[in-house]
Amino acid sequence: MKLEGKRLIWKDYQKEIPDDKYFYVRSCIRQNFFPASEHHFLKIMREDLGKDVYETEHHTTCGGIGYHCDVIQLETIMSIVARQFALMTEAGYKNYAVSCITSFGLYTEIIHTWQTFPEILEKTRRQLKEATGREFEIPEHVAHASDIIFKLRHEIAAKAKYKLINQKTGKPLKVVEHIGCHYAKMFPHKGVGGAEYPYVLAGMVEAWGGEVVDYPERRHCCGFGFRQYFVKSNRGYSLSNTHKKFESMEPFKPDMIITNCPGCPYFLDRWQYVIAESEGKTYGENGHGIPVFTYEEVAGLVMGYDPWDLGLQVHQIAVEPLLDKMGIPYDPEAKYKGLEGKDLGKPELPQNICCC
Amino acid sequence: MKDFGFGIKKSGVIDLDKADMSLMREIAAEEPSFLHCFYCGTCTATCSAGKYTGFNLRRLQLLIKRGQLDEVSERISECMLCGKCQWVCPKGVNTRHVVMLVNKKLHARKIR
Amino acid sequence: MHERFANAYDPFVIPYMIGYVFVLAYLVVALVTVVKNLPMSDRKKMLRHLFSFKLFVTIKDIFADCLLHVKIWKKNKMLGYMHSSIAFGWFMLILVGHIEIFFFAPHRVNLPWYPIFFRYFMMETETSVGGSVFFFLMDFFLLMVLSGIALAMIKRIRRRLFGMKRTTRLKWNDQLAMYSLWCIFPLRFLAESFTSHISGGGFLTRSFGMLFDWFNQFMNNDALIRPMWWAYSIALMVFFLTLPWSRFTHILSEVLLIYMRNAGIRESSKNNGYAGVEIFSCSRCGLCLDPCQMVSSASLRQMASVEFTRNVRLRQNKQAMEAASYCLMCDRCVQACPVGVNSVQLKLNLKAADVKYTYPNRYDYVEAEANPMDTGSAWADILHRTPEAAAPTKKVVRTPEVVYFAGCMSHLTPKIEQAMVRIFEAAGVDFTFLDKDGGICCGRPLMLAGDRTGSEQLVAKNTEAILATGAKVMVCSCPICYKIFKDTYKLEGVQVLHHTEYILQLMEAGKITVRKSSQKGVYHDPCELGRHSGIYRQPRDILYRVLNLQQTPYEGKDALCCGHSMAGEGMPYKKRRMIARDALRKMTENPVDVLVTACPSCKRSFAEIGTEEIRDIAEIVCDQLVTR
Amino acid sequence: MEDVIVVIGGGPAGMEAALSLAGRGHKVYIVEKTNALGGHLARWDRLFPQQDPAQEILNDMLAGIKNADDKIEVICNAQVQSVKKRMRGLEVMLSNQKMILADAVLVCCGFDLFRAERKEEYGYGIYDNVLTSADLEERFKHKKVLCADGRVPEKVAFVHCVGSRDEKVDHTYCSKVCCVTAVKQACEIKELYPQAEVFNLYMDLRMFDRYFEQMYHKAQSHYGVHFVRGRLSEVSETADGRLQIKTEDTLLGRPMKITVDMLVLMVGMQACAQTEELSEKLDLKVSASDHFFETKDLFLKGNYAHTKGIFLAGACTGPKSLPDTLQDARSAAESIHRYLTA
Repeated sequence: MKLEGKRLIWKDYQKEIPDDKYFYVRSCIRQNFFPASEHHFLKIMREDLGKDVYETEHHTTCGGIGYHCDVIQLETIMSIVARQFALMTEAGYKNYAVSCITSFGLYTEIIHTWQTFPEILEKTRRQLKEATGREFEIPEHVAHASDIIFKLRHEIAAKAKYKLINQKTGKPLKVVEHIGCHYAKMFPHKGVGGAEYPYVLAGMVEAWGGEVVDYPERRHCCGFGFRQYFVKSNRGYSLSNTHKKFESMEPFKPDMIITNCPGCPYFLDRWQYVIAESEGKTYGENGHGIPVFTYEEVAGLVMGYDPWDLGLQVHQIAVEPLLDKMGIPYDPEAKYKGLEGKDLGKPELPQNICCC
Repeated sequence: MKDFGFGIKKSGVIDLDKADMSLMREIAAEEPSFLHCFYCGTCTATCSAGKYTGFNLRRLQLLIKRGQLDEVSERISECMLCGKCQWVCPKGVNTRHVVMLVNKKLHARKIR
Repeated sequence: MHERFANAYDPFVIPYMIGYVFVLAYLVVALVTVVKNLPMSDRKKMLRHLFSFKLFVTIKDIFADCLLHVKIWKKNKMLGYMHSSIAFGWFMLILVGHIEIFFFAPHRVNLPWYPIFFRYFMMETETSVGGSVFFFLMDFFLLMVLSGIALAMIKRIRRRLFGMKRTTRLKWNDQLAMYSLWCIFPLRFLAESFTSHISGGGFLTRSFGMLFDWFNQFMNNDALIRPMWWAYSIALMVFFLTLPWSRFTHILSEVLLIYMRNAGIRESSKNNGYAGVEIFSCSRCGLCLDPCQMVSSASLRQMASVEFTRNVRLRQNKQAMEAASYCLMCDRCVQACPVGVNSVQLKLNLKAADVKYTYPNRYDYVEAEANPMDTGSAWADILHRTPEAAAPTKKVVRTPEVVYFAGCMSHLTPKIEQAMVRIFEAAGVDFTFLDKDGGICCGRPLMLAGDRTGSEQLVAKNTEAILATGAKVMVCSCPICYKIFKDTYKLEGVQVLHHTEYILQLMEAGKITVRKSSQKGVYHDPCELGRHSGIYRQPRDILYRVLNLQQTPYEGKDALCCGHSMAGEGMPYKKRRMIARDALRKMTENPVDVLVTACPSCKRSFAEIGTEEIRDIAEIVCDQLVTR
Repeated sequence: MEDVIVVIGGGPAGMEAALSLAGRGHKVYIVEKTNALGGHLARWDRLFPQQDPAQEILNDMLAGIKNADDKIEVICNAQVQSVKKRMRGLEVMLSNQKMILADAVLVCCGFDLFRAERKEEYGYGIYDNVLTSADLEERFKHKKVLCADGRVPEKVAFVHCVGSRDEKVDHTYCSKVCCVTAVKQACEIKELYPQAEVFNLYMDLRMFDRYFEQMYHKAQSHYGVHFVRGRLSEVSETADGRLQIKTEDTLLGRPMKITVDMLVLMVGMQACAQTEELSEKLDLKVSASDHFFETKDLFLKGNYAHTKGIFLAGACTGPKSLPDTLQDARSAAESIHRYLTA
């Protein structure tokens, strides 16, 4: 592997990412799956890095799930997106930060469509005006939240308490990065590093001391795939996709996975459990799985936030082995304690995969 | 093991690293013209059996070369050995011999 | 005549006796093995033959074939003389030798070595008439054998004198046996000559003995006598000991073969005891080499039948299988074999034994009960059948006189099919074209490849379809199909005809008339139609009426193979082509306008080679039809 | 008075045309931008279809040029600065300030190899064991083709049509020589390492010229090269430094993956980097579809540029094999001779 080769390619896929003044939109599903991720993005941005990130409770879904499940028309979705942008315009922002890569992909696609076909843009403006009375401007910059963390990765590294380094061996942790299909595969130039050798997460890993694993099925979908997951009879395809990825990364013995997308960490995390329970196969060390994180969680860990405050107890795959490697202290007793020490109850333990 | 009502599906991908190439080698050793095929499909088009069933000698020969023997063993018995394919083959492949060898060797491996 | 030694024994008889006992034991074991590998019915036939009058015929046959080699005489006189002088001469030496014992030393009849070394143990003290007759006879036959052996030696160098382009190459075991055989008689001659001043001798041994006497005066008397007898005995032993692994087993097994054949035993579908005798009866004379086109046209000498039988015998299964899969089964070698070894059947059986798989309901994808009358083609009907059409409401509209089965190969030569359809129409025959839109295979190709159960399943499918037509006559265009329809199918009430036979019938019945063209043509007999089915006359009778038919040296049983039979699945295409090219060249040595054949495979085979016009007999007839 | 011709480019086409023109009594200047004659030929080991050593062919041509040194002047490390029309002929100014008054100019600037890095998914320049056909040829010269870690490759895959017949890189044309070169190199790998398994991933096998089909046949039957009809989709590195490649076996209609030790990209031809510049200086037309120079027609004026006195030969007017290039050069010489003697 020649890193210079990749750097040459990364050069071709640079995007302009403002480092401040963002209008932030959340993901529909992340708050359920990884409840503390978005919270910590805002916290790190505002409190640790002192950035201006605006958020409003009036924003809605972008419509991406409906779009990818083929249940909502594009025209309708454009109006929804236009309304989001109107909220931004009204709040006086020009930079749009997106928490979800499916949304990010959709925004990119719609803006591209509007730029290519101005009449559609006009139609959308008209429809939004008629429906809501609002007006909007297209954002000057649309950044995925990970783009912003990527941009600020060195600032975070400068403030880091922990590094992606195995404290026992002193060697960098081996990290699988997974950027998700909708981040750059549709519009490679809108993603940091392009689609073939994406750099957005790899840059964070590098900056925080880890080593990226480039494994053969790196480009492959996590297995979410919308229709493949939502319809139960198709769920085997979803599982098979994930299985394929794990089979491919297994020989590299990764310590962790860092992800970019709302769905990916969920499926990479939960399907490890299903594979273990239905096939008896586990991919981590000593019967564990490979812990899966969102980039915000990794940033939070590096910054020294308490793992349980980062919501890591809701992961299916136990994160403790990784915390041990990084030398992050944690209180096992506090794992299933909520706010103010409220008992969340302990989950039932699976048979084939070690979860604590 | 737990049943979730769904499971890992068999991949349609040909994994050449795990493919069983032994049949190909054995046949090529006994019938060298097996390697001459350039997959024009003339054999399939003229095939007496192919009129009634999905028997496709071009495909079967290629499947053997890719080590995918399941479909081969399912279908190879359908050949009537009439020899039309051998006549029309532009590369002079001894198709009848190939079919006989496949039958014999699959039987020897107890696949059929 | 007097005995020289009271004990009638000398140690030099030991080697001979070792060989003698060995060969006897071998004979017993071989006979038991053969009989054990025969079905009970054949064993009974063997026993019954022993007490039938036909035994005399058998004895005559054995005498003619094994001793006089009459068949080889017919082929070439030199070769015939060579074989019969050795075989018959040796036989007579043994016979006369035994008579001599009866005459002069009847009390020694029970000593097996006595007739062999007679001249050493017995001496003639005074000349008697009986003695000189025997001396003469023994010397005469010895000379006969010696001349044969001299010829055999010459044959190794100049085989063309014997009408052979090729002869067998010998392996070490055959060489050892052959050289020991060659040594036996010269050594006997020397031994008897050296002993002749004591024991007496005939015109040959005594004359040479006298020469030796003169020479002997310079050195110690008689020093060479016993060594010569030793050498003679050792040569016999070596020959006997190597016999089971050499080609000379044929001396013994051919006798058994003739006996068994005359007892009514034939090749069966399995290589059993009879096949074993056949294989051991191959004398490796090499007469099958020249007719074999694999050898003559395609440099595939190792595939010849003579090598095949040898490989079977030495249990070299891989080589034997390869030869079987190369052989085109044209039958030319079988025709040439003086012993009558049916090597083609042996190969077929070997192939069949190698097919160990069977598939139940293998061809059920073909539905055979369709009504061929609806569309004029049985199989077309099957293809377009809907569930309603398959219901038992179907009704037979008419029953045709003739069902025409073109065969798979004819689909690749559509001119033959067209010609046949036009001939049917011209003759006003009510016919159905069974495989008009493609049918199923007749089963002969599977059979020739050794897959007998597969073949049977196709036969069953076709039988159903043919019988369903109700026709009383079936005409086929492909001799490959014809052969199996005729031999294997059980088509009761249906007369199976090749189109050569059928066209001739139409002509003779005046249903079609033809005019003769001035075209010069030769006829190529397809193997499956000619040698395999015996149809030689009909095509010629047709061709005399439609063109100027020329003769080639390759008519009838001497016809060549086109190289593309349905056997020989292992033979590379290039080799087939060499055979085809050579055959075509030979047949068109005297230029003609057209080469006519009666097989789609032969037609294609020759047509692929070159510029000569190759046509099927049906096409020629069709062209010359006089339409009313 | 002898006519003067300036040949731009000292590759096979330029050299052969110069020899041909000199043979007809003309004075030729070969302007070569590098420091030596030979072009791509100098980088090659053996030539299809009969494995002739490239060096021998080149040496023969160089010897010819040396013998004709009264007629042929080679100017290396020089490029054409400008070409101006004069009353009679053309005034060619070179980068070394030398000025030549030419009666005709022959452009033989050849081709560039496709930059394999542009197909990012193939991993050239990223994965150690991904080579181009030119890299492999370099290794054949040393009779040693080893993996990056020094191992003898057990499995080698060749990818046809890299940078050819690919709208995504704006090369919609076929480069003509890659198929046969891939077959040649596959056989050479088998000659070097008979135990190696070789896979050729092709879209169509374009074995159009004399002996090509025989080469293909021999590759299949004698060398046992596996031919897979399908284009490479992506390459990635496995844990042990090998390469996992993905394609579809389109003849089976099934995706396929293979792990190989070495991947060879059959890079196609593209118009050389100087095309644009030369087209401006010499007023040449460039084809919008393939970016090579356009000739007056494809038949009788196949070596004529649209500008009077300027001629074209070799791969600068589209991909050509070496024999075709040499023929084209001789034909250009004939065209120039006719033009000058008319």
